Parts: sequence; C-alpha cells; structure tokens
Amino acid sequence: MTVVTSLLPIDVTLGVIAYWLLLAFAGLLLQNTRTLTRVIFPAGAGGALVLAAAALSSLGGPVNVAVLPLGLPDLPFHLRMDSLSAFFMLLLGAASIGISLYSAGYFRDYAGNKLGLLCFEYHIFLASMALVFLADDAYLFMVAWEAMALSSYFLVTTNHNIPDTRRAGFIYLLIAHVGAIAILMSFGVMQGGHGDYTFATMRSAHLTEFWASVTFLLALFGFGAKAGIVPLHVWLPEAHPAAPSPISAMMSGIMLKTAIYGILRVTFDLIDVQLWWWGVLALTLGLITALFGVIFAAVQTDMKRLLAYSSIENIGIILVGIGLAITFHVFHKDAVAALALTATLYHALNHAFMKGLLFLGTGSVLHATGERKLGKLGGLIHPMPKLALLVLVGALAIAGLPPLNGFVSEWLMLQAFLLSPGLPHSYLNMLIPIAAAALVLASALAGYVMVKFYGVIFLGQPREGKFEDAHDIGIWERLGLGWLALGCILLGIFPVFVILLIDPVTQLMVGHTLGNSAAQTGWLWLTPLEPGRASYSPLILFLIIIVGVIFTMLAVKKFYHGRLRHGPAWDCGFPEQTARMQDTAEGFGQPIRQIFEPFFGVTRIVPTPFDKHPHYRGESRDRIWDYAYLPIASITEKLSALIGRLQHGRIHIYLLYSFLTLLALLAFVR
Amino acid sequence: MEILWILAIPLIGGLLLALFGYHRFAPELNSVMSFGTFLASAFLTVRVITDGPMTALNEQFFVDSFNVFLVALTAFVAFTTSLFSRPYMRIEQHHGKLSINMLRLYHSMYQLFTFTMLLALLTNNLGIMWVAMEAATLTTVLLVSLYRTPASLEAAWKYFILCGVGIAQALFGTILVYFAAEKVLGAGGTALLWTHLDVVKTQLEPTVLSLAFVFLLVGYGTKVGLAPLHNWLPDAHAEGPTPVSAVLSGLLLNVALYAVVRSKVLVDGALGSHLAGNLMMGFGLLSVVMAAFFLSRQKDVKRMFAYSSIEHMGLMTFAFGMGGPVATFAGMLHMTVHSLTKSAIFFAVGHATQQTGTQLMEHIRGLIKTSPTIGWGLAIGTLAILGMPPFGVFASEFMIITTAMHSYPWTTPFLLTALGVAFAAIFGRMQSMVFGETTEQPLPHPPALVPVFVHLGLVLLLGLYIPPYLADWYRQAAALIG
Amino acid sequence: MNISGIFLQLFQNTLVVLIAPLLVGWVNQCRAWLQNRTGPGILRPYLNLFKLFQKDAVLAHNASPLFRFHPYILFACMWLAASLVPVIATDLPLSPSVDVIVLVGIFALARVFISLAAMDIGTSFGTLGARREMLVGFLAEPALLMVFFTAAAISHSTSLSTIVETLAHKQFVLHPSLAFAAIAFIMVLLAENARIPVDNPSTHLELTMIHEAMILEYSARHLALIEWASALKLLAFSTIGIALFLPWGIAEAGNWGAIPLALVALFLKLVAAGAGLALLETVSAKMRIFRVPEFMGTAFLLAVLGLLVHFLHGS
Amino acid sequence: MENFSGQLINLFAALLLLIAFGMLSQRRVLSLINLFALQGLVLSVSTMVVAYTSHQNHLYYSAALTLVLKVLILPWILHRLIRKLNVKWDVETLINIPTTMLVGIALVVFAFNLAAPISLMAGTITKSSLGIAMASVLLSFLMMITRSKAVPQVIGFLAMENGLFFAATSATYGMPMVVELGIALDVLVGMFILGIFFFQIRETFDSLDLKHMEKLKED
Repeated sequence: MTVVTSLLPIDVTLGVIAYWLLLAFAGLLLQNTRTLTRVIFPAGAGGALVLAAAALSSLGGPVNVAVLPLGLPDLPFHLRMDSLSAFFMLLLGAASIGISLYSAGYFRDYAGNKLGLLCFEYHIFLASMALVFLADDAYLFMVAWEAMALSSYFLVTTNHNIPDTRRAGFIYLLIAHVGAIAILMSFGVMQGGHGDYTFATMRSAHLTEFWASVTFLLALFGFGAKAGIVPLHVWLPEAHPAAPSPISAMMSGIMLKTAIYGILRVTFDLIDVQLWWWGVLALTLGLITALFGVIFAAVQTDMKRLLAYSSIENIGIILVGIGLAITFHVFHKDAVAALALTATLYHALNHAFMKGLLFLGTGSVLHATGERKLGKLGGLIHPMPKLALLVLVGALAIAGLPPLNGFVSEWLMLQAFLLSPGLPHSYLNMLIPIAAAALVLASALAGYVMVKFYGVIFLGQPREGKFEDAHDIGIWERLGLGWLALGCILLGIFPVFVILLIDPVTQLMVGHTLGNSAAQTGWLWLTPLEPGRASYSPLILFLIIIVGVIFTMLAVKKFYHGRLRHGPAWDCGFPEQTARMQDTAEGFGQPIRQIFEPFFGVTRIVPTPFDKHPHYRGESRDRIWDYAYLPIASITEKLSALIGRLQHGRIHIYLLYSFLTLLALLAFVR
Repeated sequence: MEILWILAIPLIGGLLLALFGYHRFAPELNSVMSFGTFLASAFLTVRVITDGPMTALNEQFFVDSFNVFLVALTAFVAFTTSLFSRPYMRIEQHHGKLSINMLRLYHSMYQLFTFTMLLALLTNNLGIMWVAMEAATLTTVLLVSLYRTPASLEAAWKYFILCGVGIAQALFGTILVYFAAEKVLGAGGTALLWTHLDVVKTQLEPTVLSLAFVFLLVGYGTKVGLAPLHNWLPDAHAEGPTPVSAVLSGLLLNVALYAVVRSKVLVDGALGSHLAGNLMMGFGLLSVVMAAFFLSRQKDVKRMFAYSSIEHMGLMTFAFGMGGPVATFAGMLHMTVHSLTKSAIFFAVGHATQQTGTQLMEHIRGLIKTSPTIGWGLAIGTLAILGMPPFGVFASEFMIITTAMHSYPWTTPFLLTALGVAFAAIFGRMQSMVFGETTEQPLPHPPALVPVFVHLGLVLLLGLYIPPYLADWYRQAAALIG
Repeated sequence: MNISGIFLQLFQNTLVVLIAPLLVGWVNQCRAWLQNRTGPGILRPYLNLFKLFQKDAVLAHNASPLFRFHPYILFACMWLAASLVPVIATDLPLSPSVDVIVLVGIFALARVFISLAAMDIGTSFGTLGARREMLVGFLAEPALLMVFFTAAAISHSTSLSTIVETLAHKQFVLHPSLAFAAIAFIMVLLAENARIPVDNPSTHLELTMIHEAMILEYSARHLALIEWASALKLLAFSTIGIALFLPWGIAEAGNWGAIPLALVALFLKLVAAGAGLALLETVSAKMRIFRVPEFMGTAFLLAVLGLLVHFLHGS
Repeated sequence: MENFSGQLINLFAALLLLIAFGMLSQRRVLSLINLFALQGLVLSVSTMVVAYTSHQNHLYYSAALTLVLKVLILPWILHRLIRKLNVKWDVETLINIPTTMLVGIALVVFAFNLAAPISLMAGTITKSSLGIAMASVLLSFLMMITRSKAVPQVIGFLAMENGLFFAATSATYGMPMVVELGIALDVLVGMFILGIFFFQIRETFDSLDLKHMEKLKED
C-alpha cells in the first residue's frame, strides 16, 4: 500500500513511456500481424489508459520533478509534471486509447514485417509525445520533439511507393525541422546568457521586452510550423492524407496539440513578460488560419484533405483563444483571460476527440471501399450503419452544434469575446467584435463543410459503382470509435467537470480560475462568470430535445394510422434519375469557391458544346505555395548555382584560391 | 610499449600485404592486422586513462588524453572499415573493376595509411607529424586512382597537387615554429618536441608564430577540407573506392584537424590573443555555409556526402576556434560521432552503389524494398548526420550552437541557415534513394552491414547517454586544448 | 423556479405549438389581400396539417433511418426554440439553460439535419436544396449571432430574459446600434424562413427553390411535421424579433398581473409583424440564387456595423 | 670570415631568387629541368657554407642529401620521363610572361616586408635569407598556377620544396636530422608516384595537358 501511495504521477508516466518503448521493440521483433493487432496495440491502449489516469490524478496536485542520468553530461534529462503537462498528458492518453483500440482492428490485414515496423514507430511516436510534455530542459525537449517528428515522418511515409506520399513526407519533415531550428533559437534567446538550458533557468531569466518579443516570435514560428498556422500549414493537407488513417488521427488529434502546448509553455510559463501586441498578433493569425482552413476545407474533393484543412481551422480557433488570453492577461483582466484560456484548452481537448473520430471514420471508409475521392463515394449509411452513426456524432460535434462538445468550447470562446471588458486600446475594442464575427463565420462554415463531408460520404447513393463488398466495422473499430464518440458526447454534456479539470492549468497560467463561478449554480448549469450574464445547461437541453422527440413520436404514433408505402424517389417527377445527378463534392463546394474566388488559384477545364465526351475539371490550389515557398526555393537554387561556379574544375583555379587565401591571411596577421 | 605495437602492427601489415596481397586471404589478413592495431590502441587507452599522459623513445612519441582518444577512434574505424572492405572489394573484383595487383596495392596501402595516421597522432615531433601527414597523402593518392578511370586519375592528381602544395605551406609553418623555438630551446632535437614547446609556448616570439600559424592553417586546413581550400575533397571522395572514402572523411580529416588544433594551442600560448581562434572560426563558418549551398546541387551520392564532410569539419573547426570547455568538448564529441556516422553512411552507400551499379542518385531507388538493411542504414545514417535527435550528432551540434548563441550570437543565423539548407538538400535526395520503387540487382557476396549498425548504435548511444568516464576523458582533453 | 413557473413554461410551450400555424395562415392571408386575392383563409394551415396527417406516407426506396427520424428532431428543435423565447414572460424555468448563442446553435442543428435528410435520398433536387440551404445558412447564422451580440453587448448578458428585462424594464434608452441590428435581423428572418426575396415557399421551380427542394421526398406525417416545424420557426423568429426590438409589454418575472396584458400585447405584435412580413414579401421580388450571398453578406455586415456602433458609443 | 660567408649566403640567396624568376619566365621544359637542377646545386652549396660557418655537422649530410636528391636523381628522373613520354613541347602559360613577372616582383616585395621583422631577430648569420626563401616559395606557387601542363607544375612543386629547404637551412641551421630524412623520403616517394601518374595520365588522356582534367566540377 505504501508503495502505491509513494508512487508519484510522474513515475507512473515514466513507467508508461518505458512500457510503450518496450511495446515498440516487441513489435519490431514479433512481426506477426495477429499478435501485433490482438496484443500489442490493445496493450498500448492500456498504457494510454494508465497515463490518462496518472495525469488526471496529478491535475491540480503538486508539481513533480525528476532528473534522469541521461542526456548531456552537463545537462541531464530534467522532467517536470505540472498541471499544464498533466492536462495535455490527459489529452494524449484519453485520445490515444481510442486510436490504439481502433488500430488493433484497422491494421489486421497489413503484412507482418510492415506492421511490425509501423507498430515500432507508432509507439515511439506516443512515447516521444509524452516526453515532450514532460521535458523540463531544452535538450530533452528538442530530443523528444524531433523524435516525435521523425517517427511521425516514417509513419507518414508508410506507403512510400506512392510518389505523393514521398513528397508529403519530405515537405512535412522539412518544415518540421525548420520549425525545430526556430524553437532551438528561441530557447537560446530565452536562457538569456546563462548558458544553462534548463527551463528552470529560463523561468528565472529576465528578458528585456525586445528579446522577449524575439523569443515569442521565434516560438510562434517554430511551434506554428508544427501546428499548421497559415502560412506554415502547407505540409498538413499533404501529410494527413498520405498517412494511414489512425496515424492521421494521431497527428491531427494529438500531435498538433504539442505545438499548442509549446506556445502556452513558452508564453505563459517560460517568458516572464508579455506584451499586448503578441495577443493581437496571435489573434489575427488565428483568425486568418481559421477562415483559410475552413474555406479550403469547403472546396476539397478528397475526404482526408478536407479533414486536414478542417484541422487547420480548429488550430486557428485555438490560436484565437490564446491570443485573447494573452491580451487580457496583459491588461490584467485575468478573469476573462482565464475564460479564454479555458475555452482554448477545452477546444484542444474536444478537437482531439472529434478529429480523431472523423479521421478514424475515414479510415474505415477507405478500408471498406478503397476510395478516398468524395466524388466516387456515397450512400455508405446503408452498408455501414454503425460507422455512419458514430461518424455523425463526430461531424455534428466538429460543426459546433449543441449539445455536443464542439459547441461548448465555441460558446465559451464567444463568451470571452462578448464579456471582454473595455480594453485601454480603442483599436482593440473595435477589433474584438470583428474578430468575434470572423470566428462565428468560420464556425458556421464548419457546419457547411461537415454537411458536405457527411452527406457526400454516407448519404445519397454511391456516385460511381456500388459498394456491395463494403462491410461494416469490426469490434475493435467499434470500440475505438465508440470511445471517442462517447468522449464527444460527455465532454459536451458535462462541461462543468471539464472546466474544473482545466482550472488548475488556468491558475498556473494566468492566476485565475473559472471553477468557483462556473460551479456556483451547481454542476448542471455552466455559468462562466455569473448566472445573470450567461448560462448554458447542455444536459437539460439534451433532455428537452430527447423528450420533445419522444413526445412527438408518441403523439404521432397515437393519432396517426401509420400506413406506409415504399416507392421510387419522386424528385419533382423527373424521369430516369441516376446517382450521377447528385451533387458531387466539387459541386457542393462550388458556391464557396465562387464567393471566395480570390483565395484560390482556380484552374477550370470546361467542356465545349461539341465535346464527344464532355469532361469538367476544376481544381483550386493554395496560392501560398506560389507566393511564399517557391520563391524561397528558387532563391536557394540561384545562390547554390552561384557558389557552384567556384568549383570550376581547373586545378589552376584551385591553386589560385589557396594562393590568394594564403596571401590574404598573411596580409591580415601582418 | 603499446605505442610501438600500434605503429608496428600496421607497418608490418603493410609489408606483409605488399608481399601476399594477391592471396585469397588478403582481406582477412587486412582485417586481422587492423584488429590487432585496435587491440593495441585499446590497451594504450586503458593505460593512459589509468596513469595519465606518457612519452616514449626519448620523447619522440607521447600520448595525452587528446590524441589517445583520436588514436582509439582511428584504430576502431580503420578496423570496422577493413571489415566492410572485405566483401566490398570482393564484389568489386567480381564486377571486374579491379585486378589482383590492384587489390594487393589496395591492401598494403590501407595498412600503411593507417600507420601514417597513427604516426601523425602519436608523434611528439612536429616535423615528424608533418612527414606523416605528407605520407598519408602519398599513400592515399594511389588508392584514389585505384580504378584507373580518367575521372579517378583527375581526382587523384588534384588531390596530390593541392594537398602537396598545402602541406608544403605547413612545412614552412613548421620551420617557422622551429625558428622561433630554437631561440628558446636551443637548436637541435628538442625544439620541435610538442611536450617542450607546450611548456615554453608563452616565450615564443608572437610575430613569427602568427605567421607560422597562417602557414600551418592553410597547409593542414587544405587537408581538413576547409573552404576555399577544399576543392580536392569531393573529387577524391567520389572517385576513390568507397572504403577509402570512408577512412578519408572518417579519419584523415580528423587527423589533419588534430594538427591544426595542436598548432592553435601553441599560437594561443604565444600570442595570448584569440587570433588563431578567430581565424579558425572564420574558416569554419565559411566552410559550413559554402558546403551547405554546394550540397543542394549534387547528383553523385558520394560527392554529396563528401560535401557534408566539409560542412561538419567546418563545424568542428568552428567549435575548436570558439574554444572553452563546452565548445571543445562538443568539438571532440562531434569528431567522434561524425567519423562513426559518416563511415557508416559510406558503408551503406558503397553497397547501394554496387547494387545499382551507379553513383548517380536519380538512378538509385527504393533501397529498403530489396535490401532493407542497406536502405535503413542509409536512411538512419543520413538522418543522424543531419543532426536529428536522438543521435549523437545532434548532441554535439546542440552544444556547439548553444555555445555560439551564448558567446558569438551573430554566427548562429548563418550556422542554422546552413544546417537548414543542408537538411533540405541531403534529406530530399536520401528519401528518393531509400524509398519508392526499386532498381537493384542482388549482390554476389553478402554485404557486411554489421559495422553500419554498430556505428549507428554507438552514435545513438552518444546522443542519449554519454558515459561518465568518456565525459571525463573529453573534459581532460578539453582542458589540455583550452 | 417554482411550481407556477413550471406551469407558465408548459403554458407557453402549448401556446406556441398551437398558434404557430395561425401566424403562417395570417401571413398568407395578408399576402393574398395585398395581391387582391381572396385568400385561403387564416385557418388553412391547420387544415393542411390535418390533411397531411390523413395521407399514407410514401417513402423512397433507399431512404435511411436518418431520413425518417429527421422530422421529429426538426420539430423538437423548433418547438424548443419557440418555447424558450420569452414570449409572454421572462425568467421561465428553462430560460437559464439556453442563451442566445445556444438558440442560434439549435437553429443550426435543425438546418444541418434538414440538409442531411435532403441529401439522404440522393436525388438531384435534394442535394441542390441542401447546398443552397447551407449556403444561406452559413451567412445567416453569423448575422443572427451578431444581431444577438449587439443586444447582448447592450445588456451585458447573452441570456434572452436578461436582455428583455434590460431593454424593456430598465430606463428607456434609444440604441442606434439596435437600428442596424433590426434591419439585419429582418433580412435574416426572410432568409431563414424561406421567404421572398431569398426563397419562395410556393414554388417548385428548380431555379429558385431552396426549402421546398429539400423536402420534396417527404410526404404525409413527415411532411406535416416539417411544415409545422417551419411554422414554429417563423413564430420563433417573430417572437425573437419582438423580444429584441419591441419588448415592451412582456411580463416581468413573477409578475402575474402582467400576464394577460402580455398576451394581448403579443397578439397585437404578431398581427403587426405578420402584416409587415406579408407587405415585405409582396413589394420585393425573388432574387437570383447567386445574389443571395450578397444579400446575406449585407445583413452580416449591417449586424457587425451595429455592434461596432455600439462599441463606438461605448453605451 | 663570418660576414664573408654571410655575404656568400646572401649571394646564393639572390641566385636562388634569380633562378626562381628564371623558371617563372622559362618556356622550355628541358631548360626548366636544368634550372631546377641548378637551383638544387646552389641550395646544397649554400647549405655547405652554412654548415661550415655554423659548424652544424648534420647540415653536411643534408647538403649531400640535397645534392644527391635534387641535383642528380630528380632531374635524372624528369629527363627520363620526358624522354619516355617524349614531351619536349614548349610550355604555354595561362598568363603571359611579362604579367607573370610583374606579379612575381609584387610578391617579392610582399614577402620581403613580411619577413623583415623576423629577419631582424634572426640570430643566424643570414638575415635576409628568410625573406628570400618565402619569396621563392611564393614564386614557385605562382609558377604552378600559371603553367598549364603537368610536368612544369610538378617542377614548380619541387622548386617550392627547394625554397622551403633553403628556409630551413639558412634561417634555422637546418631541422633535426630525422625530420630532414623524413622530408627527403617523402619527396622521393612523391616523385616516384608522380612518375607513375605521368604514365597513367599519358596512357589515359594520351597527353599531359591538364586541360583534359577539368571534368570533375559543379555544373
């Protein structure tokens, strides 16, 4: 018993990490599909469960620290588990339970050796993410961070014989590495000349406003590259579709949050000063990212790309919350800052569940139909009703509809906007409502996107060919998806408990909590500040809707004769309906593309009236490629061409180089 | 005593192989000899760690913790390379690229090359060090031109002339040092002995030494491959047989850098200024940046990794130039991990090129399809050399860069940009070689990939955990260099 | 939250369900009069619903459970929405559980469901309707929310009761921001309730129809529920408008004496609103579907402008 | 006696420099080789003088070594090579001779004032020799740069070695014997390897013109 009590959460976490590494190597050695799927992945899920429990127990608890005798001689691995780490650890554990369970079913027909490798990378990936949250010195952080990037890179390139996958992997790791370099530089600035790279030193270091801003910008760049903040998002829509679906779920649901964690850690914990314009910058970037992401999501024709863009949108929303929190915190409106931060963290948690659920759903669709193009899918609700139901939950949740979880965090975010007290800057006061409007626009568009996503995949009829051999999901998939769907519902219906979980974090970050005000009218009512100003009771709402539905049904059943005939679709009396007459994804996105034309570089191939086989193609590409990335590439190209001329091939020239160097140096030291 | 063994074994080996090099068992003999050298060096290392620096043969040889670690490293990599070269050379012969006599030449020269490097490391006499360096060039020149192809001849010629001229400058520098030293130590034997010079370095004439350092830096720097004196390096690496490329960039460059560092110590002592350090930092930075941009336009795989060697040597030079315990520590750690990783990469590359029959990267595809070990070896090695955690290269680069941020902040943007560009260049090409559809034939002899993974394992270990005694060892060395 | 409160809540729930078709009937009647027709009579909608409930339901072959289940959800949502608006009195027991943002959320939920149901059969018209509906919706929703925000910013609260109490029972202040909001709100109302100029409830012309296109496949009881739901929606919007822009007369919490008066006031307001709506519909012409985004965009901008004006005045 | 020999050495030094210029300006390979032999001769004689005056006996050995190696063996090897490869062409230079001369003079000036402070403190009887040695090293370097064929380049290389050797003997009464021997060995081996090279290059490119060897480059 004493053993159990003396076991600190951090020890448990380390245990889980070690356990995951063990599983990784086991997977590498076993290489037997049955064992891997039936044993290793569920075992990994068990580890995740323990991790989540440990994190839960340490939320609000004392800070544990540990030092491992690894790493550099002068800089051993420092570990630290405070509420922020614990919260994200909880996110990691809770979401990865579902994903691991699902993987147990999903990978069942992978070849053994391939799967062994994948299992290895998968668990390394999990462990490294956990380490990122634990790291308390720059070296360990960088090691964990890059290990995460590396393992996920290899996971992305699992199907590397497809050229697009290779390209995706390249872009992904390149941007990740550039980001890592920026992060390293920000650490370098933060240690403020002590030459000591533990986070403790950074906390104690006092930076001037200029250097603090430099740090913040570097960190924003570095972590933004991982989070997919516009214009650093380009890897996301490439990498997520390329990866196997559970991996996409993991990356989008969890890995992006490590970047959020990093931003929060640096901004609120490691730097000792904040400036209001940081908040405005984050807010603006967040809004741009959110709108950009959702608009592009609306025109996608590949279901996983669509989800990837929607992830960009959600990251944008989260960033908006961070921006608000910073701004309010700077002006000492800590109550509202806490509200914004709560919304942020809440949304991060929600997104882990929702997006995990949806990506896994696409995985099952892909598995059943072998089709990723929305233009060919349709009507899957008939062959796979269970999947359809579970995915519907996710879709409604991410569309931000009550009473599910996506709505709660957006509600809190909007409250933060609305209850923003007068800030000293009039510009800010003007900016905030506009920002709110943009945010609302984005979340409304998310509804559009989700209707497109769900409707085109599951409803209607298959647009090309029938999916007779499409089978519904197996038990493991059901478990995984069910867990995540349940999370979406519970997080939506019992917000007060979640907020009580988040409180220690906000306490740590901005020194204020919602808990006492949120819970003052009981756990049933969510009242962020005071009951008079705003209140929301998702449970009651949920119950009323249920009651309303049941009541109506009963009434109809009572008074209606209930005669029912089946017939062909009427469709306004149009003859010979075919499935191809439905809107494709392309068509569904057309209005959005028309409205936001300038955002895209649209290329259309329109048939002439005389085409024998009329053929319409329209594709909209990301302008940022042309404006940001290609120029950089070409500049590097030119530079290296310039320098390449030096290697001229003539030995005389080489001798001349040495000669001149010699003379120059002689003249110099003389 | 061990010192003699270390030097004798490869010398004898060279002669033996010169006689029996055409025999079937020549490769095995080669490996055995290298193993013997390695054992001897291991014993020596133990000795030095236990009872400190020592000299031998009336001070003609000496070891301290700085050069002993290089000796151990050299002997080790030479041994593993010999293991690798055994199947590699057999395959080359099988492909009809090499005749028996060439093999004989190769094996004997391999041993002599090891000998010269160890001599350069162990000798106490700057003059002998110079002689050994020159000899190292001479022994490798014929190896570079082993295939007798026009390209290899051209490469060898450039190698010979450029390094010869460079080394001549080094001799001039040595003469100047002697010139300054004999004022203090008197003419005759002792005036070139490092141990004595080290004692009296503060009394040496500054102006002479600053001139001397310029000559030494240009001279040995040419062999280190510092830009803009590096031009022989990519050609020699690309055209010589792969084991030679491995030892060249894994070992020879280190030895040359060792020479530079030794002379830096003297000059710092004499000048009492940071002149030498600044010069080295300048060269280092220039090499890193230029190499990075060269990298992004390579087509030949060995050439590309040769440029990456230039980049890393630049990084080390920069580190030693910065000086101070941390940077020097990092520099030596980087020496270690770089030689291990780079030689491992060359092993993998060698077999890859044999399988695909070309060194052009656009024709190498999908290595991990047919021979996963080679493919993964190349992939992991490349990522390691690119400074990806958790490999040791990252550890040393982390220390170097953080020190630079601390004491020379203005250099960090250049370093990091260069690292980024290098990453983009190498990684993109590595990916296209390792992944994708394949174009390979199986090899006639089983490839030796144990060395690859041994090296990479060590590098991984060094990234995650540096054993205390190793750390102390480095620290002592760093203290010596200052 | 006492027993009488619960009673009042139940009363309002039943009331809205019952009078919703009446409002529709009244609007249609007014339109008929304005177009010099003798209209179908105010009670026509009740008869329609009755008729539909008599018919046999016809279900397309590949209708999924979602398709059959949807009308009930729609009905429940709209009923909830309508009964949560403080129509006759503020501070009903349920009102704290839902504020304006949630109200918008509920409308969004209903919209998403109806669009999904429309896509379910997989006919050309269904998907077309769903697309147009979402197109209208994603612009109408923010506009509506902005309108609410303006009111909320005035009364520093997002709960409807508080808003009404602040606007109706605190000292009388003219809020210029509310003027913008009101215009925006009316535009949103037209769009949301499938009214001219955005949509035309009484046409089946594929170029123009939105709402009708979505419910083409429904019949009998399902259709009846949907019709009833849209009637409820119209009522809900009208009452929301009333609560926001002419809240005077709505009874305060626990003030029983004011209830009858409130009922009368409500009746009069609804009559006026219906007439006004009919007038608007008659004088304006149906616009092309591609113009709709501009229309909604204008509404959105107006609403934001209102909010800005509010912050500008700092009131 | 002291300063006489000093003057003598300075004379030799001047001769050395003269020969270096001569090589720089020389067009024909054969005479280049002869000049190289002459330079070796001057070198060994001056070494003997230094040995004689400074009573450094080991310098006699190195003088003898120089005589054997640089006056007899190397020129002999070179002659044989040339006969074998029959390359008795005129050496065309990359930069025309007068320009080269001007650059050379500039180099000499540079070298002298570089060496000036050192020469001042040189305790040896030969003050200016260090500067001259440096100058001849730089000149031979220049020669290597300007010559477009393999053989002259090598001769330049060897001439550089001579300059170094002169620096060693005159400025510092010679390096320790073991080093001298090592250096000599290196030079000898290097020469042999070069010989091998010439043949290989010849049979591969059937010419010793370096312009065939510009394939390896960044393009």
